[in-house]
Amino acid sequence: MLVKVKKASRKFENGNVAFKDISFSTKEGEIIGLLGTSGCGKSTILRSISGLDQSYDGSILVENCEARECKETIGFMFQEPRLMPWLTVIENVQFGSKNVQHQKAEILVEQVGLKGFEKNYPKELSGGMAQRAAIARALMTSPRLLLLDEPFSALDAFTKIQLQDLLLSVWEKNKATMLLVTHDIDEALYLCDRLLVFRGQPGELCEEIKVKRKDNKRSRGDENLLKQKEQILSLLNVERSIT
Amino acid sequence: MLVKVKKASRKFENGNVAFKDISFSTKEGEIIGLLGTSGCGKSTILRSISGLDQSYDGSILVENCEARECKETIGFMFQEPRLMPWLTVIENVQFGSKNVQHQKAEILVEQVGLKGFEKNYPKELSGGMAQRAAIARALMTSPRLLLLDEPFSALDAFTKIQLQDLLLSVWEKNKATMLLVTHDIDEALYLCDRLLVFRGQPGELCEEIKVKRKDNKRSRGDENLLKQKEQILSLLNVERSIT
Amino acid sequence: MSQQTETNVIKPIRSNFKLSISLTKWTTSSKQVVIGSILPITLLLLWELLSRVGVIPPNQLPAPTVIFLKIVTMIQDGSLWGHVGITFFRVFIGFLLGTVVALLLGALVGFFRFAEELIDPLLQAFRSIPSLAWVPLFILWFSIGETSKILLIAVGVFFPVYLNIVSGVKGVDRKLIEVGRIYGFSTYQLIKNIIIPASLPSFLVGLRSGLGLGWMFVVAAELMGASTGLGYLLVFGQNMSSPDIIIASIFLFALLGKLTDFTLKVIEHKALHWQDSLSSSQGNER
Amino acid sequence: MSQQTETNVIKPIRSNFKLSISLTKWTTSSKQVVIGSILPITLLLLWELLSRVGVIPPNQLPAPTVIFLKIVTMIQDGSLWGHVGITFFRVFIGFLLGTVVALLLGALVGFFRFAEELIDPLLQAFRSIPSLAWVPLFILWFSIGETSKILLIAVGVFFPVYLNIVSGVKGVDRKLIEVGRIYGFSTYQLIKNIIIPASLPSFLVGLRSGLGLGWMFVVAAELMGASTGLGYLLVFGQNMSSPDIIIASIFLFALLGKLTDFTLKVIEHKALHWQDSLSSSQGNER
Amino acid sequence: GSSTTSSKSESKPEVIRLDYAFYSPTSLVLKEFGWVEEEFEKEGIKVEWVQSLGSNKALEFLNSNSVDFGSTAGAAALIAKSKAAPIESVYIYSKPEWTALVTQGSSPISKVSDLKGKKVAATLGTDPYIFLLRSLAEEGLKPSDVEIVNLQHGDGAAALVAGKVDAWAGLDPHMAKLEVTEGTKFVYRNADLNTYGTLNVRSEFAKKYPEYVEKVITLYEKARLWTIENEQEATKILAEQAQLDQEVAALQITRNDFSKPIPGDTQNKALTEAGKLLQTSGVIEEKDDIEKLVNQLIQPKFAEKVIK
Ligand SMILES: Nc1ncnc2c1ncn2[C@@H]1O[C@H](COP(=O)(O)OP(=O)(O)OP(=O)(O)O)[C@@H](O)[C@H]1O
Ligand SMILES: Nc1ncnc2c1ncn2[C@@H]1O[C@H](COP(=O)(O)OP(=O)(O)OP(=O)(O)O)[C@@H](O)[C@H]1O
Ligand SMILES: [Mg+2]
Ligand SMILES: [Mg+2]
Repeated sequence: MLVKVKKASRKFENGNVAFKDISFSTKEGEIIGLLGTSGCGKSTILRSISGLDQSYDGSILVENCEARECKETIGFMFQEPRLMPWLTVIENVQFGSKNVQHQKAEILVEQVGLKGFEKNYPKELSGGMAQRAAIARALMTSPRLLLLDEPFSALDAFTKIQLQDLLLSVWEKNKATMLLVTHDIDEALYLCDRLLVFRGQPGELCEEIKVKRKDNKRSRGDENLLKQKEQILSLLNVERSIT
Repeated sequence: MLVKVKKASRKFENGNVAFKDISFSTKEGEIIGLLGTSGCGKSTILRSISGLDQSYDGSILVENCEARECKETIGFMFQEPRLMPWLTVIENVQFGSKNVQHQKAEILVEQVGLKGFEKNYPKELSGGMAQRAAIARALMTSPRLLLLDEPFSALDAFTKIQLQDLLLSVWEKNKATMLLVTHDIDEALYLCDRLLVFRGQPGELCEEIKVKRKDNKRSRGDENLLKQKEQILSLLNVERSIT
Repeated sequence: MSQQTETNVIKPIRSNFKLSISLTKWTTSSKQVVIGSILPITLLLLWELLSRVGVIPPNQLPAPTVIFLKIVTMIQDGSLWGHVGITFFRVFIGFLLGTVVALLLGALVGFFRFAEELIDPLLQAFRSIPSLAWVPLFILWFSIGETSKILLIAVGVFFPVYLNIVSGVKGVDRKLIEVGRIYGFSTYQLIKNIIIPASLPSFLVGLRSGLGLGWMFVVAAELMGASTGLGYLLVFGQNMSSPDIIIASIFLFALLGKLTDFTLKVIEHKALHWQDSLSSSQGNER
Repeated sequence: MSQQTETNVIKPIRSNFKLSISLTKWTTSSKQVVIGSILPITLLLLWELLSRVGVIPPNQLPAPTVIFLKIVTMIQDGSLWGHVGITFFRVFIGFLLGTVVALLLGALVGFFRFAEELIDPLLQAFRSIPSLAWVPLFILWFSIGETSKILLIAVGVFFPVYLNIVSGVKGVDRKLIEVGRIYGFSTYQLIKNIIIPASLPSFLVGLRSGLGLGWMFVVAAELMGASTGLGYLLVFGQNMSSPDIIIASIFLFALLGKLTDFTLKVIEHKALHWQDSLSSSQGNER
Repeated sequence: GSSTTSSKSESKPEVIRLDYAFYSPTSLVLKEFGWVEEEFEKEGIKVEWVQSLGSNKALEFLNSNSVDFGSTAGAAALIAKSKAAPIESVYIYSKPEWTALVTQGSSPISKVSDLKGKKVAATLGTDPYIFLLRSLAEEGLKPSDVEIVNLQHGDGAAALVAGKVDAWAGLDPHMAKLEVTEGTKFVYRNADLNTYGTLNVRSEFAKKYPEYVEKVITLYEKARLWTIENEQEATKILAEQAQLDQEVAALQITRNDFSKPIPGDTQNKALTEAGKLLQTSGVIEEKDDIEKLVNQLIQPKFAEKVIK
């Protein structure tokens, strides 16, 4: 699905401004990374695109239809797990699927490493486990537009890598358009085709970076990525404060 | 404050075992990093040390007193922000302080980059902003034992570095003992004196690593750290899955 | 897909708001008053019409105008203020008393398992004793003065407030309580700083339920030797077969109940503005 | 520091538990029954004693044994089952009816702002009309058969359930509702899959409050031409100046109310085991 | 023998609804023996019994078309009539002395004038209340000379026993009961100030089915005569139904005079007097014409036709 954001802003009732005059657009099946300092409006952009936040100004088109009126099913993984506390892990993963696909749910639960915890309630999960259950839930419906808000933030390096690859393998199958908010630059460079870097409060789009890869193939060891990482870090003003 | 854990285990009513037979101890004013795969019991260890989870087996001594009976004030930053939804940012930061220290609270709010958001309610904060408010709250009371559960997980690289340095500067002042759970190996190596690496489910302590630094001074560019990073990654079984 | 239904649902609301957002705040709330009056006024008109046509015989249910005149007469001869005033006073004091006791006991029972096991079963048994049944006992114990009336009303108020507090306290998120534990809060501090604010929504519902019951218990209370009061007026009307007095007092009950409840509702709205919930998000989206 | 107070608080509970953990589950709950019986039994003994000594004159408040004998007599001549049975039946049907209507209206009002503005003001006004005041109106509208009795009880049940549902629905965490929105849930799905489970704690309190009111309204209901039922028995006792009948019926009210409430409490416990709250964490820690 | 030769209406009611009340022993007898059912069964008319706990309830039922026949005190019926209730008093089931002024056995109060400044319990609008007002008036006292505490009958009895009030305008069977168990004494009694037990019928029913009104009165007559002849058994029926002690029930029965069943001038006079008093105390509105109301209320024609 195509997303086209044109001069979009969002001002809250209490005077906070989340983002201002943002414009970008996606290609079909593209994976786009959203990077930016904390509080610069990344989550709010995703909420606006998803149609949950309907009070933005400007225009946000999803498949040529204004986001606040769009009726397409999309996938959204929120910044918090948002599991239903009264459902077990497996029920949570199936939550929202129109038809019961028990087998698919079980496979996904196993893929995110929660086998054996299917019958646990959210209060019995660790932080990372809850996040993984939320990832499984987001992947259940195979939507054509997937919004991911810091999906791997509470995971250790090892688990993170496994789930990044899981995400890619799912993407290989149906080539959904993905918007991914992350603070992990390595992750962004490994997964995304293009990165949008935001800055400031209210957030503004300050740079668009096309990720260049050797042979156009994803590889964690790719040396091209290293250079781009430095570029991004400098964009985010990191260098200055390193002692 | 000294923490001494001896053959501690924790089994939940539903049969889950968080950790098993864990023993370690801290020195006064040491900063210890806890690393491990998701769900291996790190948060539960912190909860046991803090006295919140009283049903562990084995012995956990805090300042020579069994943790479940310990009455010392400690600081704990939870894995989630846990802000009181009915209090504003500044009120949340002051929450729990015995005597009102308005000025200190304001300085801390500024240091974590929330100036201008003092009067916002938690529902009006972004994920990272809520986490920063929680950090400020944990630092308010200047406790002699500080437990931090993934304190910087929702922050971008730039903000993260600032807050790491803030944490160090606070530590310089009163040299509190700190236990820090993190998934960011660079962070662990930069901040900690010693790292405990856990593995498995139930989690077991598989390695203790003393961080060696050039001239015993903290520096992000330190080349010694790079080597140790590789060692840790291999411990966490990461290498195997890198393509 | 079915998001369609949803947008249909939310839209009229939002567009209503668009209309009124340009007007002042006062207008918004006056618009609410207008919408809220549609049903009562329709019902009143229908009733008046049916009475005029003769479908409803006046000896059974007098027309609204007749009742209105009755109330006007009572205002003119001054007796209305006596009835309303004393009943209002009794409900108010009884409400305060019942709430305070419910707050103390409710916090105790919600917080301490032992207190719950000790006290709660007995209280739950008392809860289903009807107001009329208390009357002979209260006359016996407290004679027939104001005390017994106020106490009886307090009993009515007590139970819903108590029940909601206990449930509210037990439903407080463990995560927040643990924050207090870490700061070494005493039980009192825990209750004051975490439990009460966190269970406030539940507490406020309890207050509103309790106030409603307070008004209900007035009639039983005023069976205990009263010579003024709305409940007295009601029973008087029943004993005198005067449908106009009966309906007038029912109307006054409804009016006063509505007014006091409205006050609580405003407080509720003010006190819960921090809630990140359906109601507040609707507010945001409008 | 003040954590001391806290540990003091939790310890006796935990050590109690240690004592009973080795016993079976049945024993744990029977231990609760024992603790819960301490107060009522003490009160009964005191009352019996004071009656025997003569402090409480028997014509005003007969001794528990006298009342017990009265109940036994009623059991033997079979009249008790008639009274209890019919009242139980009326409360049960009225409770079902009131709850269903409250559920529908409550969900509507809690969810749609327009429905709230339209219906809620009127309902809130009705809420404070005492049960006794409804009696003449109900006799008028529905005559004096079972229908009017059951409807009156349903009215009593309706209000607390309604109030709690509305507040529960409005208090549902916006975050969870948004999850449903993302999946394109229809309003019906939203209510069924998110709003109802999330507001379940509040709903259950409403049910328990409502049940209590159902029992209270029975007396008023059975003023409408009944010749059996506990409420009738109570009024009968009052009209006949038979304190033993009065107190026996109060006792039966308490007993039945307690039993039905206990059923709801068990359901509440079962339905809310997923809650991560004070009560469940106490359970964990024991 | 009831002949329906002069039937003005062809139709018959599907169901006849009567009330029974502990303050009307004849209604209990009637219900106990099932005579009404027996009579109307032949015609395929159903019979329903509804209990009235007091005059106010009986009137409420009559007013809302919940019963066709209701037993009340005469004055209560008059008050309702003044509020346009469509009822007629067609039969006198007894001349009861069910109310009097009562005080504790040890009380120094012995006559009505002693009540000045004292607390007296009564239930507003009921016969005892009217009795209290009339006894005070006889002594030249105003209602404001005593403190009238409005309590339901049972509560008033309890309050008297507990010493919370000085006197009580009592009602049987409470009054009889206190007399037996507590040894209370009368301050003042006067059977003529009681306003008769009247059987009322809804005007609509009387107009539509006059012969059935007569039939019911015939049945009441049967019960009345039986009661006079079998006082012992009547007492037993009352005691059983109302769960009273034999002694109390006997006392209540003896305070009923079952001799004059046809409503007429006596009742007219008594009610007119009561009505005027109620008018001065504001219960009946000033503008109402008491004599006209009483004439409309008391309809002896049915009883006169049946009872020779
Ligand atoms: N209340 C509970 N009841 C049952 N099991 C629990 C409970 N809390 C935690 N667990 C289990 O204990 C284990 C360890 O949980 P813990 O939260 O300590 O993990 P963690 O190391 O902090 O993981 P993460 O990095 O994902 O936060 C998990 O397997 C979890 O399922
Ligand atoms: N409901 C709200 N009311 C008022 N202000 C809000 C609200 N939600 C968000 N904001 C403000 O909007 C800004 C952007 O918030 P947002 O959650 O989009 O940030 P973010 O980029 O996701 O940050 P993070 O990386 O910390 O999650 C913040 O300044 C925040 O204070
Ligand atoms: Mg965010
Ligand atoms: Mg954790």
